Amino acid sequence: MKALIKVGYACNEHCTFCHTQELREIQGTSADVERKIDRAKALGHTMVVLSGGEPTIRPELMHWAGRVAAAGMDFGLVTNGLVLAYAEVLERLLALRLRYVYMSLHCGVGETHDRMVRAESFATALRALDNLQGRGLQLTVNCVVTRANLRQLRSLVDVIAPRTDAVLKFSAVEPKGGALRLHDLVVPRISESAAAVLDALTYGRAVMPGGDARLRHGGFPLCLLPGFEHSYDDLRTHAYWTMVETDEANFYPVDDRNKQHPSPTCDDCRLRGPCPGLFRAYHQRYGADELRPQTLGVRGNAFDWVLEAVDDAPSQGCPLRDDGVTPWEPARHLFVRHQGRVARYRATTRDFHDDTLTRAKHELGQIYLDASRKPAPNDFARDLVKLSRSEMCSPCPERAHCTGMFEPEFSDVFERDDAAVRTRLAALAGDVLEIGCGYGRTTDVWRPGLEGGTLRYTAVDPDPEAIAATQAALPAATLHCGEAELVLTALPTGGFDHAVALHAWNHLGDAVAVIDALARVVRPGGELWLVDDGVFGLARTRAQHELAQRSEAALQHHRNDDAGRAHARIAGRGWTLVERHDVGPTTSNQWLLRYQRCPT
Amino acid sequence: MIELRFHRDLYAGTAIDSALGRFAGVARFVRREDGADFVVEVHAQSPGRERTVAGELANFALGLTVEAGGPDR
Amino acid sequence: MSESLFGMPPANVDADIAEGRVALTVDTSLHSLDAIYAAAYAFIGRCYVLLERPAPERVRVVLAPKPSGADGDALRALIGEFANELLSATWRREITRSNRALIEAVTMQAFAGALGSPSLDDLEAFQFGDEPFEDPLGIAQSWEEKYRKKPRTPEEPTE
Amino acid sequence: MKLPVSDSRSYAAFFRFRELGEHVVVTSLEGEWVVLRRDEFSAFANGKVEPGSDLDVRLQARNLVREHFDVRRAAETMARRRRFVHGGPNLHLVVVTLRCNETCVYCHASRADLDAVHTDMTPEIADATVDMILRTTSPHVTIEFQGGEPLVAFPIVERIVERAVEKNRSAGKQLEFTMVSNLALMDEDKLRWLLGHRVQICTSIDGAKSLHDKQRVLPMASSWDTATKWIARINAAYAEAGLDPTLYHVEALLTTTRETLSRWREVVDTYVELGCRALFLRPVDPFGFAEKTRRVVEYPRAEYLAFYRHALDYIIEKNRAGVEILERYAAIFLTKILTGDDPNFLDIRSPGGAGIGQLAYNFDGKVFSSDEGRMLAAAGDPTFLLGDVRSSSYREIVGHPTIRAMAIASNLDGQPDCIDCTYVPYCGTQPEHNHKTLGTMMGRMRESSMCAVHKGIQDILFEKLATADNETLEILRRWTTIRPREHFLQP
Repeated sequence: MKALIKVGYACNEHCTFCHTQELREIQGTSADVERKIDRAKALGHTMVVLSGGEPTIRPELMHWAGRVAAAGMDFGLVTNGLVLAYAEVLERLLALRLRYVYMSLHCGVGETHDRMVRAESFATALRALDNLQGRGLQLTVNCVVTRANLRQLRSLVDVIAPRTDAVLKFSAVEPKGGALRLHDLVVPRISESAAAVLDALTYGRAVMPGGDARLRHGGFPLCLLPGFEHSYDDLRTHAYWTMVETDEANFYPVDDRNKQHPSPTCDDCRLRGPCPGLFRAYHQRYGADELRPQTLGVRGNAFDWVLEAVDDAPSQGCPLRDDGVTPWEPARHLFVRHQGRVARYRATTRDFHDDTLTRAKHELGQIYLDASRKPAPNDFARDLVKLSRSEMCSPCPERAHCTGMFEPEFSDVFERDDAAVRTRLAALAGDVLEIGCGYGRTTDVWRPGLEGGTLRYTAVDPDPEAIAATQAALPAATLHCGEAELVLTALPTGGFDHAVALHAWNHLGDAVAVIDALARVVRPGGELWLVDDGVFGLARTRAQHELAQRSEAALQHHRNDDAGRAHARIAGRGWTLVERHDVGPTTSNQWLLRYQRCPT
Repeated sequence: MIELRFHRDLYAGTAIDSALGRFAGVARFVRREDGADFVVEVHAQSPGRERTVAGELANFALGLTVEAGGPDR
Repeated sequence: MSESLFGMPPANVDADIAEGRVALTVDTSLHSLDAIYAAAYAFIGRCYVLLERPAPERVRVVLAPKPSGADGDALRALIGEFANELLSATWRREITRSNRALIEAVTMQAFAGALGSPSLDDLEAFQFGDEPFEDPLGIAQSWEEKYRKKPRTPEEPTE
Repeated sequence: MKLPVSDSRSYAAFFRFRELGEHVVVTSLEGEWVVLRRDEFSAFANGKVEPGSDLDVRLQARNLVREHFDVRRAAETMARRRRFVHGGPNLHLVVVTLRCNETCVYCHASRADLDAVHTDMTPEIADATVDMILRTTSPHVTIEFQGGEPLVAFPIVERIVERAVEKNRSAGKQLEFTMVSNLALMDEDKLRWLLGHRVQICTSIDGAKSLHDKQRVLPMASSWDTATKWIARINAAYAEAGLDPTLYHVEALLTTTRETLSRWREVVDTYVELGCRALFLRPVDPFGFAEKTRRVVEYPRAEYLAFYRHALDYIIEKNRAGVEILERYAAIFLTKILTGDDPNFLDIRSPGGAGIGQLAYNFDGKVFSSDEGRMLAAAGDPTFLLGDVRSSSYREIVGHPTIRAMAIASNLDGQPDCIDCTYVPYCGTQPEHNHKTLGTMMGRMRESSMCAVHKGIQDILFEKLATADNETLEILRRWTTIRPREHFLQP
């Protein structure tokens, strides 16, 4: 866990694109930096990384490194590396636990690099890079892609390839500071720069010893780098937890608020979780036309908060508030208080974007403690304990921006919500069509109607074993094996009074096609019941988390619609909404939509 | 559009640059020089917002000029 | 539209009531630029403040209250208050200059008295042996120190 | 033979003057003073004083004659008046909670309701606060508990007292505790503990019962009845302990609102009846909640000064009738005027006490220049925030740039108007007040309500000094003698 401290913004270079260009005169005091180092230790960080501006030009550099080491933490630098060309400086820093260097080098062609940083630096930077080889450092060479170096990225691959300790990263330029001021001169179109980066990465994959493992990119929408989706790199992949700007008093979690996933372009993209999206300023200027969202493909609908620490809860007061709430991520940290103890969890998942995590946690209350020992809980009522925001947060003025304290709530929302739906379905009569019957989950719902002669039941499922299991349980049922959108074409027009899809909607390959087909096979006035699950998070121990990671349970969701998004797809397609239940803090993660087939 | 004119005798050029950087995200600015004046055009969605942004920008530039001990000499 | 405000000399004070702005034109032979800055600075919390140079030896201070919609009376009160603050700043500057020794002596003694000498706690934080490194090549100089004075700097990108 | 004195430059030493009816008050650079008749002043200013005359002797005695100007004496007097600058913060206000059981029309303290337990100071912050306080360079330390209502968070008060006493065994300060409470939540156990730990108890009394209950609203009860019941109880306890009742009794604080102005007689009578020996006729502050209710409680300063004059005259009348009660403003200024000493009242000194004479500690660990600075922050203006007891060092707090600016801003030697004011040797300004009311820490004294009050009171006092009979002068002089209440010093 790294903490990033920006010590001030002065620099011995003056990059054209520098995003802190207008802050160059701001310098943090030494005492301020010292206090931040101490605070990083208190927050449980294991490494302090200094950044700027350029941290190595500060005379206090050794003093700060010493203080970090004395506190038992490792030391890192975000730097242009020039000062590290002095071998003895590097030696002293290594002795003070320097373990991580994130160094800038923007081109393999010296003149281009120097023109970008507006200083004669290239030779010095290479000397530093050579000094850094073979020292066991976590070493990244970062190249900011601007109009100036766009066509010369391969040259940098050639320079880095033989320096085998270094990982090479291409970063999109952020339209901020200098890059914003000189936007048209500096910032390339994202499709153009991504194409150049894709070319350089592909070239690097072929020529660099170590290949993919030494190639990264940052700030580019993942859809523009096909084949390198997993090579994304950002503060989180570097295990930064928190950072503090020079003029800030306390640490804040790292975030991506300067970037966005334009809606609706990115809404259904399966790459959204780890994808940086577009810089807001860029999107404002150019829109989202260059993006190529990946809407097909499977995805998960759950994520883990993994246990990090357990402490005794103080007898009074709030441990979060007393210590300052800002360093804890509202979405990704989770504090659970129970029986005099406070457990701290953190979600590192990149399957979902922070916004989705925040919504699941703070708006919808879809957080559960996994009390099972299974790779994937399948009996929610027994396996999961709902967590709710503690009463102690209610009067707190920090409530809105705090990660919050949560407590287990021993009410069985799953069984309750499930039972309510089952009772109502059991009352259906006439011709019922179920989409996705699964392994007989609902057979006991239909059996009384079937045996009593009030119900005729037809079901569709793509899994032959599911079909067999259902047939065994309900001999009178009519079952079809296949993808719903295909099977439905063979069913009679107006042949059904009710269509039901329980926990099937988000598994459908083409949900809209199924809805249109159902509009044909359900008679006018007939009903459609859709029940499905929203995204939820599980608080788990590390062992539980690892067990789940190793499990072979395949992802099956094609989307993660909630009631609102499902309805948006259905609206205007021949159905009238008659009932809607959204997921909320007092419910399980199950939502329900009920429609009536329009008369015509 | 609001046009602000900052006279070299009264404002530090670096202060204006810093102010423009600080406000870059909230409106569009066009900066040019006209004789002894630094001229900044402020373009925002509405006249009200332009007034606010122009006013805050001018205050910021003045504040930084004062903190810097006066205009560039 | 410029108009005069009741009781204010029209040669120095003009207002645009519709736009919610009022201005005072200051003679810099009477009030130094430092005093004008000091007075203007005290108003940037309440107003948008712009300084203009209508003529040599003149600075025109334009004030626009932040919540717009000030009427003539409010603008008159505002510019009056500014004029007072300007006078106060000019005078304070003079006084501070003539009383500098006394003020500094008292302030210094007050701080020496309140701060005390560094305690062991303060010394504890001081680490020996963390003196800055040698920088014979001038690498650790800030860009401004190294390049600003040079006539020729590497060019900005030309693309 | 001496040359005749021919012009002002060669007779009068540096002086400032102020016309006051038939009289002119003259003060010297270092704060010596004399009240002259107009003809005497004319002679003095024009250098027409007969050498050896009675007037010449009086002026020489006040070091106002250039030819006889005693530089050493002037320097010593000035140094004595500024002795406090060597001291460091001696007053430490600790807000142990924002919760309060009363709702006052003018509340400055930015109170919170009784269920807002998150505004209680935590034990960790309390400990860090004590540690910070005892790092002061001042040999005298007064810890004043404020709120909210401190009795609401009594365990924190206990903790701070116990820790401070314990830590003070090595720090060796002259340590005192004061608690400002409305007394509504007092009980015998708490009282026993407070007496046992020598915590001085102060309360607020706004006047007679009807006014007090109207301004200080206690749900379901009369705040007056509860407060006065406990004042009597506590005074009795002091007496039982064998302490001199003229010295040891509950002191009360008044907040002068618009309602109070016409009821000066009633206020004085009330304080006398309650056995108080001092009455502080403070005008209402512009800080905290009072801002919002200003229209209800505020009043022009001229009306306040008329009230002050009436009340002061009535207090003097009481004294002449044998009742010993003083007015605190008068006592502060008279001490400076009559004794050449400074009572180190932090809001009326130059430079002011912010940071270098006092500090305020909020329940959440934040440290402010003063309680006023804290109240401004509670209202959304953090200008006077200096740091945090948990993460800042003592020297960072006291050496904070804001404190430096405040020390300079409140040094009257650099203040327009003040520098020419006759009363400058006795006066003081408060940067927080200037910042709040005038938009600049420096302030503009002609527009300052605080200046109007200070100047107005000193006018009244000099008028008395010029015209009062000997008995009245004796009373005023008696107000300047401070009898230390040694019982409240921690042993």
